[in-house]
Amino acid sequence: MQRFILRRLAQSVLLLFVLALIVFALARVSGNPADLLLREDATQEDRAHLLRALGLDRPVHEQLYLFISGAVRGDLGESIRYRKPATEVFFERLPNTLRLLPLAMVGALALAIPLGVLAAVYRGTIVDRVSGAIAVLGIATPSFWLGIVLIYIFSIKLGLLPSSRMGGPSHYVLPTITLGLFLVAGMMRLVRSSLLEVMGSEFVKLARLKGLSQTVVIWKHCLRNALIPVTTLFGVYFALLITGAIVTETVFAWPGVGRLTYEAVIFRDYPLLQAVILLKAIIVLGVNLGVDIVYAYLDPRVRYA
Amino acid sequence: MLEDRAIATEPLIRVENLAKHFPVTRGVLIARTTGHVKAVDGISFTIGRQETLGLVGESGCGKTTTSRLLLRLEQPTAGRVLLDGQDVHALRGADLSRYHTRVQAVFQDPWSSLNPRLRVRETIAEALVVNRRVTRTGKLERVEEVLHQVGLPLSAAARYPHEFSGGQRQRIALASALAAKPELIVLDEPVSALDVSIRAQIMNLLKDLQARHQLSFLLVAHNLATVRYIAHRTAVMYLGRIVEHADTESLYRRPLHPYTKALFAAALPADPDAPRDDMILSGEVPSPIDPPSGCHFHPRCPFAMEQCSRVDPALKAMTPGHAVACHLY
Amino acid sequence: MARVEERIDAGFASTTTDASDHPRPRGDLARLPWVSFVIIAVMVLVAVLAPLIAPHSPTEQSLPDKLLPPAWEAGGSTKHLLGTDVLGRDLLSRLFYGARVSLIVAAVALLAGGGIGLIVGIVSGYLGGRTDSFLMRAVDATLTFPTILIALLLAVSLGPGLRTIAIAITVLIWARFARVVRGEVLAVKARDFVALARVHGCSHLRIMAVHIVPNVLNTFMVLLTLHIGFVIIVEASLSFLGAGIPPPTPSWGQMVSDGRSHIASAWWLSVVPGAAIMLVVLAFNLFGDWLRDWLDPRLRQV
Amino acid sequence: MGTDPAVVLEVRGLRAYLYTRWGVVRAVDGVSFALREGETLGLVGESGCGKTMTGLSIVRLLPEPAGRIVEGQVLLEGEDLVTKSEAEMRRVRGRRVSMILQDPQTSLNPVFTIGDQILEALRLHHPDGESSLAARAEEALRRVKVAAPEQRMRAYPHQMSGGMKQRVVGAIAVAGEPLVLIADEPTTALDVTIQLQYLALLKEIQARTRLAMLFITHDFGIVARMCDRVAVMYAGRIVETGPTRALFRAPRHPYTEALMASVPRMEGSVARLPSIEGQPPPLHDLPTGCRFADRCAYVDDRCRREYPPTMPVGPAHEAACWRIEPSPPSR
Repeated sequence: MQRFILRRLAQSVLLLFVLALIVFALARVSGNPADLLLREDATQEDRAHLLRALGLDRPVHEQLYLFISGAVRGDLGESIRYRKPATEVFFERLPNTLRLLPLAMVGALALAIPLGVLAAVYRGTIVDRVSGAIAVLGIATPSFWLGIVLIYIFSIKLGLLPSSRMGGPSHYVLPTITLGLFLVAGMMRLVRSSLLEVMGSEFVKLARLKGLSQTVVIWKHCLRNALIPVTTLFGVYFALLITGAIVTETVFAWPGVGRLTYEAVIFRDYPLLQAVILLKAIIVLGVNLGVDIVYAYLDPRVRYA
Repeated sequence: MLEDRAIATEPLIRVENLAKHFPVTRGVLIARTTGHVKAVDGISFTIGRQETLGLVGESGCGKTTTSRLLLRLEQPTAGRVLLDGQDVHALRGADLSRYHTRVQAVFQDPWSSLNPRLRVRETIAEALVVNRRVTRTGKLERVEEVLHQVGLPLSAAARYPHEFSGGQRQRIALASALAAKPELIVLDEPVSALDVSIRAQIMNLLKDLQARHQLSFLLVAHNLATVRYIAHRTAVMYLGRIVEHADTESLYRRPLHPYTKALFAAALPADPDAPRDDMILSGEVPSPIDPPSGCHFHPRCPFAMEQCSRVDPALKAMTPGHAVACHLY
Repeated sequence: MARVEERIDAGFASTTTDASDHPRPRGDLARLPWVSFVIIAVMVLVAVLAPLIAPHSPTEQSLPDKLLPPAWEAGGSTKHLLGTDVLGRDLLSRLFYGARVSLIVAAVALLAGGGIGLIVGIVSGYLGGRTDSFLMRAVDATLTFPTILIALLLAVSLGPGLRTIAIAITVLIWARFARVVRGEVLAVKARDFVALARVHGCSHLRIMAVHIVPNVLNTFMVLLTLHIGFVIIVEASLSFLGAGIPPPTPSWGQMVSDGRSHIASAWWLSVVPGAAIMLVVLAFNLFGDWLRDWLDPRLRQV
Repeated sequence: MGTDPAVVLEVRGLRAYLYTRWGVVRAVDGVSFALREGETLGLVGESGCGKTMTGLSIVRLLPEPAGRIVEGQVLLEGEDLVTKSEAEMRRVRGRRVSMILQDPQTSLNPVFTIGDQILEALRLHHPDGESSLAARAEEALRRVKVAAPEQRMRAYPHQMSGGMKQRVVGAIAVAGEPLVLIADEPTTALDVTIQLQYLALLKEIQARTRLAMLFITHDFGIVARMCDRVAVMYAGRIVETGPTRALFRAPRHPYTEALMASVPRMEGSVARLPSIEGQPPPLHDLPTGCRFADRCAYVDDRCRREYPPTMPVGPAHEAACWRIEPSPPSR
């Protein structure tokens, strides 16, 4: 078990390194990274000064060394827009995102698992069809658009909920729905299909043969097996949420790291963007490591491998 | 082909001390070998022309691996498979191509052995197209010939596998094995996936084809009655080794090895009044990763002696054509 | 006819056979989702014929006509059926031209990403061993990583444009294809006809071309169809974030984004193109679902 | 006949259909038989003849939503199971009727220990204290001859061999001391030497508990060894029923006769096996007359027109064929 965790950890570090290489290389494919950093009205002297300051006049391998060693120390360059270290900007914004993500995740799970179970148990009935329709619509609706429509209906027309920025509990309603909906759709379909698969297996028949009721069989025997694929995909879902947060926070002017990503793109703030990417990668990899551990707990076949 | 026939005394297939050990590895990036599954562990036998050798044993005894070694689907760890005196695993180029026409196979599951995307005629002609230069008409003629031989209508040629039942599919598989006019067909459980009422059809067909086309068969099967019906000689395998090897008649009339006896006793005759000389073995087949010392069978053997756990018994000929590897004899 | 009842005792499912071994259930072709089919056909037609049928130029500005509501709202005119945007450009015409962008990006990205995924999946599954474990590690890494960040990075470093967005979406989807195709290849490889092909003396190339690829093609086609909607949404999202096709070329995502600041006064600017995205994605997804059920019922949700 | 043990299970005119995308599959199409205390009845047939569906119909666990019992009665000690509610059926399953399934590899839940899965069955039947249950579970494992039961309780299914798993399944099946045990090809997935161990074990359990057993199989060897009586099934119907010895000595239905002749024997060699040509009719497209007509050596026009009635041919021996002269059963 410990070896398993250590191996995953080593893989994560390797992955981060590869990612850092990509970030490093992309900054250089389109020319000198200094040009990404300079404002449009910069002079030749400014440019030369910057090159020297950042070590960009040195050979590539030395630049790489500077970049990696800086990254390890937590120095990912200075944001052009905020004129502050990029990591500092990121960590200022992170708590705001962390208030939103768990809400959306828990909400999605709380909705998707019961709906998926119901759809599987009442397969082919109206329950199944309605939840199937919700799933199909949820997947087809672009979340940036959903956010705008929700704002139009609930803030502008009905005036019930605030349309943007942080604040009291009412500020959380629309962003959470926007962020969580497409997750609900995907998860629900997954729960339904994996539950149906498990329900068709022989051990379910055996459990029924013991005299257990359908309800006990589903919640005790099936769900645990059916949730294994959901757990394995938890990491993927988390990555999706991180992605979704960019759009959602942009729509609702939510001052989190998602909105920060958008700003970095809009203002072509390369140092900020690379910091955001690497730091988000660390978070995602950390979550994935946790998922692997939980997975090993759920499935004895992995635990004793 | 002529020079092959010259060595009339040489059996078609000679297997010498054949062994296949699969490494058991741990770790993903840096794999370490922690042991070997001794699937086949030094076996020898021959198959004559127009002869059927039956290979029987329980799951994990190495009979399927043996058949895969003969088909060049596995590389041996040690030993050789000789086809007319030529090492099969050393063949290259044109010789290899000729080998592929001489040795064919029919597998257990007819639902898995036909490519669903190919028409029946393409499946049947595969060995011809790959190994020989054939014209389109030559190919189609041969396909019609073999379809007729396995008792399928000629209209089957243009159809796809999903239009056929299990028994018909097994006939197609057989036609595909026959197309290149082989000398040896390896039959790996050819009827066990079929329905009881279909099995006799296929078994009879196999016997007819053997007589008509001078075929040799290696029959791998767990059903002893099937082997008795088709095979001329039978070898019994246990944990990668041949424990007894004899003419089928002699073996079935008087099995010698305690394992063979137990195996035969466990095969239930379809007769409510058959004598029940039950010899129920205790325990299960041990893991081939770490087989017992000496005679592999000794932990389950009711007649085990002290030397059985130390000394590995060699195959001894008891009567001409009946050999057994057991310290009792 | 192959016999259904040979499998009844096995509970209808067999892991060693695929859909094409079963008789097709009757009447499934008749259940073709006609509505989806029509929506897809209309979108393709509109995209192809945009220069002919668009009532105005999509980029022509006319400030006097700015922010006109759609024809059915008060103050709307039949000259601009869906109204105009803040620069007075005709929304309907922009919608038509936007369909082009969506389809071109989807086609390019699916061809590239799907193609790479297909090749990686086949090579990985067929060769197995270290090649397989290395490639699959790369696939897992790509799948668990929020790849859209890489797309944004590309947009900033390479500059936005069709090429950037095609590369970005390729990076985003190849792994999904590779993983599913590899799984299929493994399943096909385990079947006896592949071993028999080796017994027949087929070369590796022939085994792949004749015995493996045709048997994973159905799955691949289904996968391709199921991803069209996904790619359209990703393209729209990237455009929305300012990392898509740069203006003035109209794209649906960018239109939603542009209309966002006028949502209170001109709701149609955002709502209409967004609805178009949803409708089209819905149509493609339903069509893909149908195709999956028809061609490859074993392929569950990916 | 008055001294015969009591009938515990009687199936009368059972029809169970599957409503599939391919059409209505008439898997069980008018099946009747009776099972007495302490008796083993073999239900023999080829795959797809409906024998498994018959077993599942009795415990009312047909595949959902395709399967449905259309007609007939399943009388357990005189009570009809077909009309029982799901809640009532729950009290029947495991306690009065149990079933062993074919594949031990998938019969146990991979995420729970062996102990959990046995305890779960015991808890339903003995709602008393937890401590006595653990002892009972170990005892149940010991009865099916699982070595070191204390340790096996904590093992997961994937850590055991197929034979061991099937023993555990057996322990679960008899945990509630049922009257009837349905064994659906319980040894098909096992090796022959392990199969013999398992069959002996079932016999031993039956001798101890006077269990009535319905043994579903396609293997005449197992029938000869295990069963007191045999029912032969073909394309959804029972074509012949009789005492094992009588049926083996003198099969009366052409299908039984031909099938038994086509099975190769361990004892004595034959030059050529008589084989049955053709294949069974598809269950979703059955002929109106006798279902074996197309493959039968004695077929005539009436066979193709009308399904033959079941007629007695000897003591407790009956068959459905037009060639049988209607005569009163000899007493």
